[in-house]
Amino acid sequence: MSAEPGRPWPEAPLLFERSRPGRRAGRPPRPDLPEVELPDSLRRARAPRLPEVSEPELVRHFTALADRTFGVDTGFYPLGSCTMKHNPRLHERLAGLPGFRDLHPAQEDDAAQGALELMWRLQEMLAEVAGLPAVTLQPAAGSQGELTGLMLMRAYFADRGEERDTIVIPDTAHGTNPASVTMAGYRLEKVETDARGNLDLEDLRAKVNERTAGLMLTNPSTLGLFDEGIEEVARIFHDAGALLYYDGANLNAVVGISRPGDMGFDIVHYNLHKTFSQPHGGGGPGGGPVAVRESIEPFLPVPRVVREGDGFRLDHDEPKTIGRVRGFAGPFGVFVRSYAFMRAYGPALKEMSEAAVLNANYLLARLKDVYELPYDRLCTHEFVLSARALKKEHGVTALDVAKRLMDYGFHPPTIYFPLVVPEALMIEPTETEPKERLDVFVDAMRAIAREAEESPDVVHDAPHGRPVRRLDEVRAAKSPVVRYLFEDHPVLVEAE
Amino acid sequence: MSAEPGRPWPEAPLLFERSRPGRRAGRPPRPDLPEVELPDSLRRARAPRLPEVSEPELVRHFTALADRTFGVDTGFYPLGSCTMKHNPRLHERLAGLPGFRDLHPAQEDDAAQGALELMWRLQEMLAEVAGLPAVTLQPAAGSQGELTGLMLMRAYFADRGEERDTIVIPDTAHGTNPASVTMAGYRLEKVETDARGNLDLEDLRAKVNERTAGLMLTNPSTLGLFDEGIEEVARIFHDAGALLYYDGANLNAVVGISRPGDMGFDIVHYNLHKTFSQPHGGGGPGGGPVAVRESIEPFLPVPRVVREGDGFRLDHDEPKTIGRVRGFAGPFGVFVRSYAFMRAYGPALKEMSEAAVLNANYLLARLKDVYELPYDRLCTHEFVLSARALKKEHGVTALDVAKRLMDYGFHPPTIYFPLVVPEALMIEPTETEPKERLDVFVDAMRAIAREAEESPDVVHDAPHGRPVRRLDEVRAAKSPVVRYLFEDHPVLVEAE
Amino acid sequence: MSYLSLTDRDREEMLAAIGVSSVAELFEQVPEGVRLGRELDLPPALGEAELARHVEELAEKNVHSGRELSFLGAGMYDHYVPSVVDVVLSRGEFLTAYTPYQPEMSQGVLQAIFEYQTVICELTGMDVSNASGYDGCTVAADACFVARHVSDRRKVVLAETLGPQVRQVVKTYAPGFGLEVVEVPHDNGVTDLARIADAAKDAAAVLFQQPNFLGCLEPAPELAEAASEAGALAIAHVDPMSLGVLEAPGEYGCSLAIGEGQAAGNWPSYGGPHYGFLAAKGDFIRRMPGRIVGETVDLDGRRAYVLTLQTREQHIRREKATSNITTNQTLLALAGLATLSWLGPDGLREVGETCLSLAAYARERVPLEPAFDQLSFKEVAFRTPIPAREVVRRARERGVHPGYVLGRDYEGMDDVLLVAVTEKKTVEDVDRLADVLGEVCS
Amino acid sequence: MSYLSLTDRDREEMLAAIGVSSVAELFEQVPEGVRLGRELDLPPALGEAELARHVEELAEKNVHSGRELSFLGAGMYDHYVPSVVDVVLSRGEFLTAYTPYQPEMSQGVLQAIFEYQTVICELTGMDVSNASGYDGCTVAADACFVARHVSDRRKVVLAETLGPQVRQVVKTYAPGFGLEVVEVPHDNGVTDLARIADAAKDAAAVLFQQPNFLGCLEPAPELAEAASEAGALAIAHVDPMSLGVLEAPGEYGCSLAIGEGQAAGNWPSYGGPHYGFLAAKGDFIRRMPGRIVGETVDLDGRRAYVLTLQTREQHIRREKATSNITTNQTLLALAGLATLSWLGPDGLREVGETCLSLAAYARERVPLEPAFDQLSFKEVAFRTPIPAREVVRRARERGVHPGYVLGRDYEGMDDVLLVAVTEKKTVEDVDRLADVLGEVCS
Ligand SMILES: Cc1ncc(COP(=O)(O)O)c(C=O)c1O
Ligand SMILES: Cc1ncc(COP(=O)(O)O)c(C=O)c1O
Repeated sequence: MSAEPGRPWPEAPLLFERSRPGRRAGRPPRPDLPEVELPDSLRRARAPRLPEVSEPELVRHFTALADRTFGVDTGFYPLGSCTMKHNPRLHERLAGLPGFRDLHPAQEDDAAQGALELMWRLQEMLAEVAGLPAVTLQPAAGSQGELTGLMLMRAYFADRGEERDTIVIPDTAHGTNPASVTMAGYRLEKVETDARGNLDLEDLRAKVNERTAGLMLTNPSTLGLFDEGIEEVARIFHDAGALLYYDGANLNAVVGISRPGDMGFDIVHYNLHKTFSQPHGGGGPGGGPVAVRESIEPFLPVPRVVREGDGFRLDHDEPKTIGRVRGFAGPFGVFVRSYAFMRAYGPALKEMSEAAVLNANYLLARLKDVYELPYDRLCTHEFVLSARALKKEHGVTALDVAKRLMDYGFHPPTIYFPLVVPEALMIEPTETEPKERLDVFVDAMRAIAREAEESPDVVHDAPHGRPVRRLDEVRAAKSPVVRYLFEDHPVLVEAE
Repeated sequence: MSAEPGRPWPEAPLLFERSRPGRRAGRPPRPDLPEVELPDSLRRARAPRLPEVSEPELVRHFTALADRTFGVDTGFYPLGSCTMKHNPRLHERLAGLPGFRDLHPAQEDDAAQGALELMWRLQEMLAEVAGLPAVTLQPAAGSQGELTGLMLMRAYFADRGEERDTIVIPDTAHGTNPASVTMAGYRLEKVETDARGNLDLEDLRAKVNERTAGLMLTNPSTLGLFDEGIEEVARIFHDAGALLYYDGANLNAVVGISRPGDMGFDIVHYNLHKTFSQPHGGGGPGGGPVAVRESIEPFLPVPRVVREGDGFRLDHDEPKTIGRVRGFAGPFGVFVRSYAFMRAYGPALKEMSEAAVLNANYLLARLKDVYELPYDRLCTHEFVLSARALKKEHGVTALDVAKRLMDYGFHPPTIYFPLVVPEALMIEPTETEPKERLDVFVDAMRAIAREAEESPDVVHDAPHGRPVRRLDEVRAAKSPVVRYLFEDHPVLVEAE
Repeated sequence: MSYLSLTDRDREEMLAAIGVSSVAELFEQVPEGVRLGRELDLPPALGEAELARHVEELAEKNVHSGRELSFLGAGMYDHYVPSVVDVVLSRGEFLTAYTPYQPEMSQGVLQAIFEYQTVICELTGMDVSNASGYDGCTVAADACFVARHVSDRRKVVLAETLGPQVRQVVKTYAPGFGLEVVEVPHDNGVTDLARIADAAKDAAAVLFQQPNFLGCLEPAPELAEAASEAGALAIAHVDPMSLGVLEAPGEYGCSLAIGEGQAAGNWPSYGGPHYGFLAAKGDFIRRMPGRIVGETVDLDGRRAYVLTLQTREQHIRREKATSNITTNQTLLALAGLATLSWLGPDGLREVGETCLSLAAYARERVPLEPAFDQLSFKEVAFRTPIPAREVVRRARERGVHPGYVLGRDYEGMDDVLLVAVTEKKTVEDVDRLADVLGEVCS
Repeated sequence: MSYLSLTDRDREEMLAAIGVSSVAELFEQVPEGVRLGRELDLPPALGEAELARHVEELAEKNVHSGRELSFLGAGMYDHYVPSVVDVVLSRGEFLTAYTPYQPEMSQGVLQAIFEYQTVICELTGMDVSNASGYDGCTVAADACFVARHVSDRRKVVLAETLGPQVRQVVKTYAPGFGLEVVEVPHDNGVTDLARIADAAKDAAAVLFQQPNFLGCLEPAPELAEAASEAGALAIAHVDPMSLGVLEAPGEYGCSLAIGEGQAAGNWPSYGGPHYGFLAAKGDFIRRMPGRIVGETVDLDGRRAYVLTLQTREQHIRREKATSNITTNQTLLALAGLATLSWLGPDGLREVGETCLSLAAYARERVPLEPAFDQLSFKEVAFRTPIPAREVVRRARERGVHPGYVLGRDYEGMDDVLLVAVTEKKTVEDVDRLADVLGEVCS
């Protein structure tokens, strides 16, 4: 029963609180065979305390949790850098076809030709988009694509007998870049962003040398700006014998317009769950294929999907490979979705990026008079505003604006990233939003700016219309409760 | 944008209001063939004004509408007479198997053996449950089952050269019964309910004669009471040469416990969407198979599913058949679900009815001290309370109680039916509800009774937590607006 | 497997609260004499995994449209069902809701039905549509019941080219309505105007189908006119997927328009569940059978939707109701709404053009005589040199189901094969059909 | 087909608002020299119906488990995926949400992850679980990264019976971590205690698998003890579906437990996407890689959930992060939560018992020598008289895929066939396998 009659959000007890001894849903098959004796040392002594619930309650539980979750299907989700576009339902049908869903990854190649063909065709299409010839589909996400790319650099230079230990990264970089650098065993060198939001070429020249293995760059950058000096940047690194890595998180801005390979990048990762519409599933799954130049191809992970005559097979023996970065050939279900997505657009994929950039610039044009724009340029598929002024004048922060947007029915943008912009609001509408949605979002953003002036408290106290209000995050981190503890579970909530 | 920031229910414009000229989602295949000339008299002059929306907006639209709809998956739905039990998700998988979903109904019998076998097995199981030998699966719902049953009576008596024109129906009957009687061309004779909620045998004897074709009875009745005199009732009709029709809407109370055929009924309909778990889909689909005695079998609708050796076929020529009551052999997808449901329980189906009756009696026991119980007996799978006292003392009606229950997170029970109980609240929990749900429902019902006394206004003004408050239903019926009228659409709402 | 939620402990506590000692006691109200003294004789219970496997094995025994190239139509068509339909069908709130008796709990489904009614009215050129009927057959009987009440005539006329099952259902219902049924034969595949005009004289209504069951386009406007002039209601049975290119019945004098909705958004599913639609001109609004959703406002003046005009319905009018229908086909109708909205006006027109073109191409390409010299929408009837059943048998051995044998329903048509195409078929598919028919007929 | 929503009119209005005359102008920031002067060379666009048909044709080319009776396992298993999983996967709110950075918008998915973490901890006997890793291979590398930081030793030991792909991934990652990898061979199918004890001496961690890749039950407690005594972390790679009957790693001295989640709630899907799980004892909480959800309260004191301990993560710690993972496998992990909750403790135990019994039955019934004289959970390795590849080829001609050829990964095992059973297999299925193997091996 709703503890507060009339409050539209029903209570959502934990599954374990819905549990009752002896209650159950599933009943697995029990063949008429003798039970097997196990030595006590191997036999489980105490049963795991899994929930004991009936199927009806299980369905209601997940339905209730879904109702407390906001997705692209629910509404506008301009989360910068995450490319939250529409995810076609067709893809769920296709990924669920028995021929794919029930196909064992160790199935013989001759009995998996359809799957192999799909992966091979996807590789070809991705290669064309990146302007680089060789693709591996194996990496599980963008971050793993980064790590794979760095391992490829290591293998490439080792093969040439070169000792290079440094990776250059701009101050606007996403956190995964430096983290990947460390995991790959490289040193980090930071480079500044100039006044127009491009890489600072002076700073760059000073930092690139014979120890430099390469650059990791997102272009357009996390500021949503295309680096106008990209050709010179590439020259600097290539002249130093170093490589350029392209973080594909922002590829949605330039598909069919400018290809990383043509920009001078040697290694590229794609985020299939951003540009190519794999639904993000509340955190994952994703896909992070990597494309490279001929010179780097020999080092790609195995197995590789190769064509032989009219057939396709998994090639496991590549002498120079870095090895394997995940199980099997990659997240196949993700490939089905991205393959379908690219086949739907065909050569018109360019229109996708054009619409994404048009939508972003339209929002920018209609918002920059009320929110500060640190880099006053046309943007690409996303842009970064600053709430610095609002904060100074009315004590309303980027966080406050984000929370208040919830009350207007929108998911907030990315905030406080990139770090170079104070009180950053990073807004990415994507190509699938209709103009009306953008207009009401503009209305909301402008209304909030007014509220910040006229009634800042309503903004500070936001959100008002969600299942919970703002959380005590410090408490969560100081004395972490990261699992249910049954009878020992701390009672956080007086109310209950 | 939410017109009222913080209000958790987003606006839900009509699809036609989301429409923009030239916007589209689907693009059908266009083969490279010449267009066909049609005479102007046949060629459409003005295009239908279907919505012009993109797929992303279409998905959001239906998602938003679903969020404004309450189902069994959302919570407790004790809508009396409707048997709102859990609908296993497995059934959706099974009905969606290509072998069923993509099977054309005109496919040759030899290429539809699996479908025919499933229907035949379902007939067999339903026959065992009813205690009658012959089953037709064709009727589309309970009401059509009723009509089919009455047509069978007509054919049966015509075949015997008997002139009978009257059907006897109790005052507790569901509205479909009298309506079906009229559509079947019969006269209606009403019979009273006695003080214990059984048929009034005196009244009955007085009304049954040689003009009587039969009785239509729901047993247990819509009061949720099993007719204790059913044997005598059957005798009265059979002695008069008349037939007994069993309205199966309440079969959920007696499966495996008492069979209509054994009670003396000659014709029975089942509601597959009640007892046998076909989800009701916000209004339908359903399934209303009919079972009959040997003597009536020759008149059943065609086609009939028959077994021949190890094979199955559709039998179209039955000389005495009443004909066909709907297309093909019936709502096959519904059969898949009900078949799976019955196979899951097997002989333990009886436990389903036992749990349904236990749940109902538990609720009854815990509520009858605060709400009036017109017939003070143990109930079966449902029971009827009266808010008459609440109304007299506090002006709180059954309708008010129903609306207030919404604020506690429950779907209201059926109200103002059956007609013989003033301010009726007809409550059917079904077998799939856990005790905790029943307990919180009891708490809510008792809380509302208190509120009726202490703060009747909060009850009168309910619901408070739904997307809309109470509606102006009179206005809806007085000047009906039953379709969107585009530029001519009346503006009902000042706000907009 | 069971879907019950009660534990033994729950049971004990509940029995105690009720004040009985066993569940059996609860059933003492059931007279000894009518109790089932034994266990139900049903096959053993199955767990979900076993049940799934068993039913999958049954499904595998069927030859569905993924297993052969099928040109079966004859009332059920394999138009493409777009994936947006899955959103409607998979949302538990739509799937597991009952009829929206409590509008505050069901605004979503009510609004969707209102949108469905609008789409049907737009397609058919009518003013009011109900929330759906059982299927394309029963809505014809419903329509006759309407005619029966607005006229004192006691006869309905059915064109013989109206679907055989539709006619059979009307004939099954008619006696109860006190209606006599007269059928008017076709002439070279279409209905004879003169004979319709004649039969309509003392008829309450005339029902015909466009495109008709034989795959031919009827002179629909003339038929409607003939009926109206004779004082009978003109009722057209139409294919929703044709109404992007074919004129709306409301535009050529029909009082009611009915049809089978399957083609628009439902899979064939061996015959159901699907939805039937029934729409009418405004004057018939209070005689409409079935649910109707109307627009109104709530106490705060917010727009809202509700089941309306319920005085027509059986729970109020009882024996005087306009129909006995309660449970209808809402979920399937909403799949139709999603499909037609996904297509939009352009998409629907394109589907129609594709059907017209492919049918014309089939007429040329297939090496058989067309049975009728008429225009086709998406079906063409061909004469076969050997019995059509045999043609079907042989073609299926080659992986092609060539179509429907009209001899199943029409005297003297054992050598007529009705071939259906939809936008899902390609030119290559039609070529393959033509080649196979060439082989098996020579 | 496109999924765009802008009309030409929208475009004009928007360009005007921006103050440019064409979309091209928006791209002037892209230097001439790096613009793609031509159209992308991609296959032509397809409408939904055509696209669906094309991809369905690709799917048809694969031989999936519905097309042959398959005993393939070796890390991916066809345990039953219950239909409640569909509820999780089909709800658009779960499907289309990003990582829950804004807790007020994502309480549902946050709570579900918290429940998942609890279930994983219960299964493994641990105190903390992350929200999932990419798969059962990468979590092994993650675990090594943890070990690398809590110890100054620069070596990890892998039992050779640990999945080959798991070992390969660790070897790919290790150089970057500055870790050396040592493998310890098996003896008659299980890991040699003495050699593990020896190798563990200067190792940061010892990784082994239970049940191991060869289908044998390892003396897991002894292995863990040997590792701990040598001052190395004991890390067990476990099968979630075995943990209803097999002891939890946390109970026999393991510091971390990792594994591939696919068996619990995900379809094989040709290798992904699935989820890897990683759980640990409490002392490692601030070294855990990946997302972790914690419980807290909101301003009104309502219980609420939030991503916590983010100082571990790359967007704050950057190069000092405990991992670079951001996108993980949440949706698949939630499918695991649904599956394990549907089974409950009894169901999970029953699955385990069924696997044990069927494996034992297969060992008896199959007319081949077991390759190892050890206990099995759900997989048994058999020696084949002819090359195992040939056995597979011949058996598949008879509609049975008899299993995995261990020679793919292990020297000298070209004549060893690894047969997997799950609770979905019946006694009759095993009989059929046995008969077919009898035929093809003689
Ligand atoms: C710029 C950038 N780089 C890398 C990543 C990491 O990609 P993934 O989450 O797929 O691992 C992200 C994800 O947000 C990103 O925005
Ligand atoms: C007692 C009774 N009879 C008949 C019916 C009609 O059944 P259906 O809705 O399946 O047509 C109902 C439905 O509510 C009912 O409750």
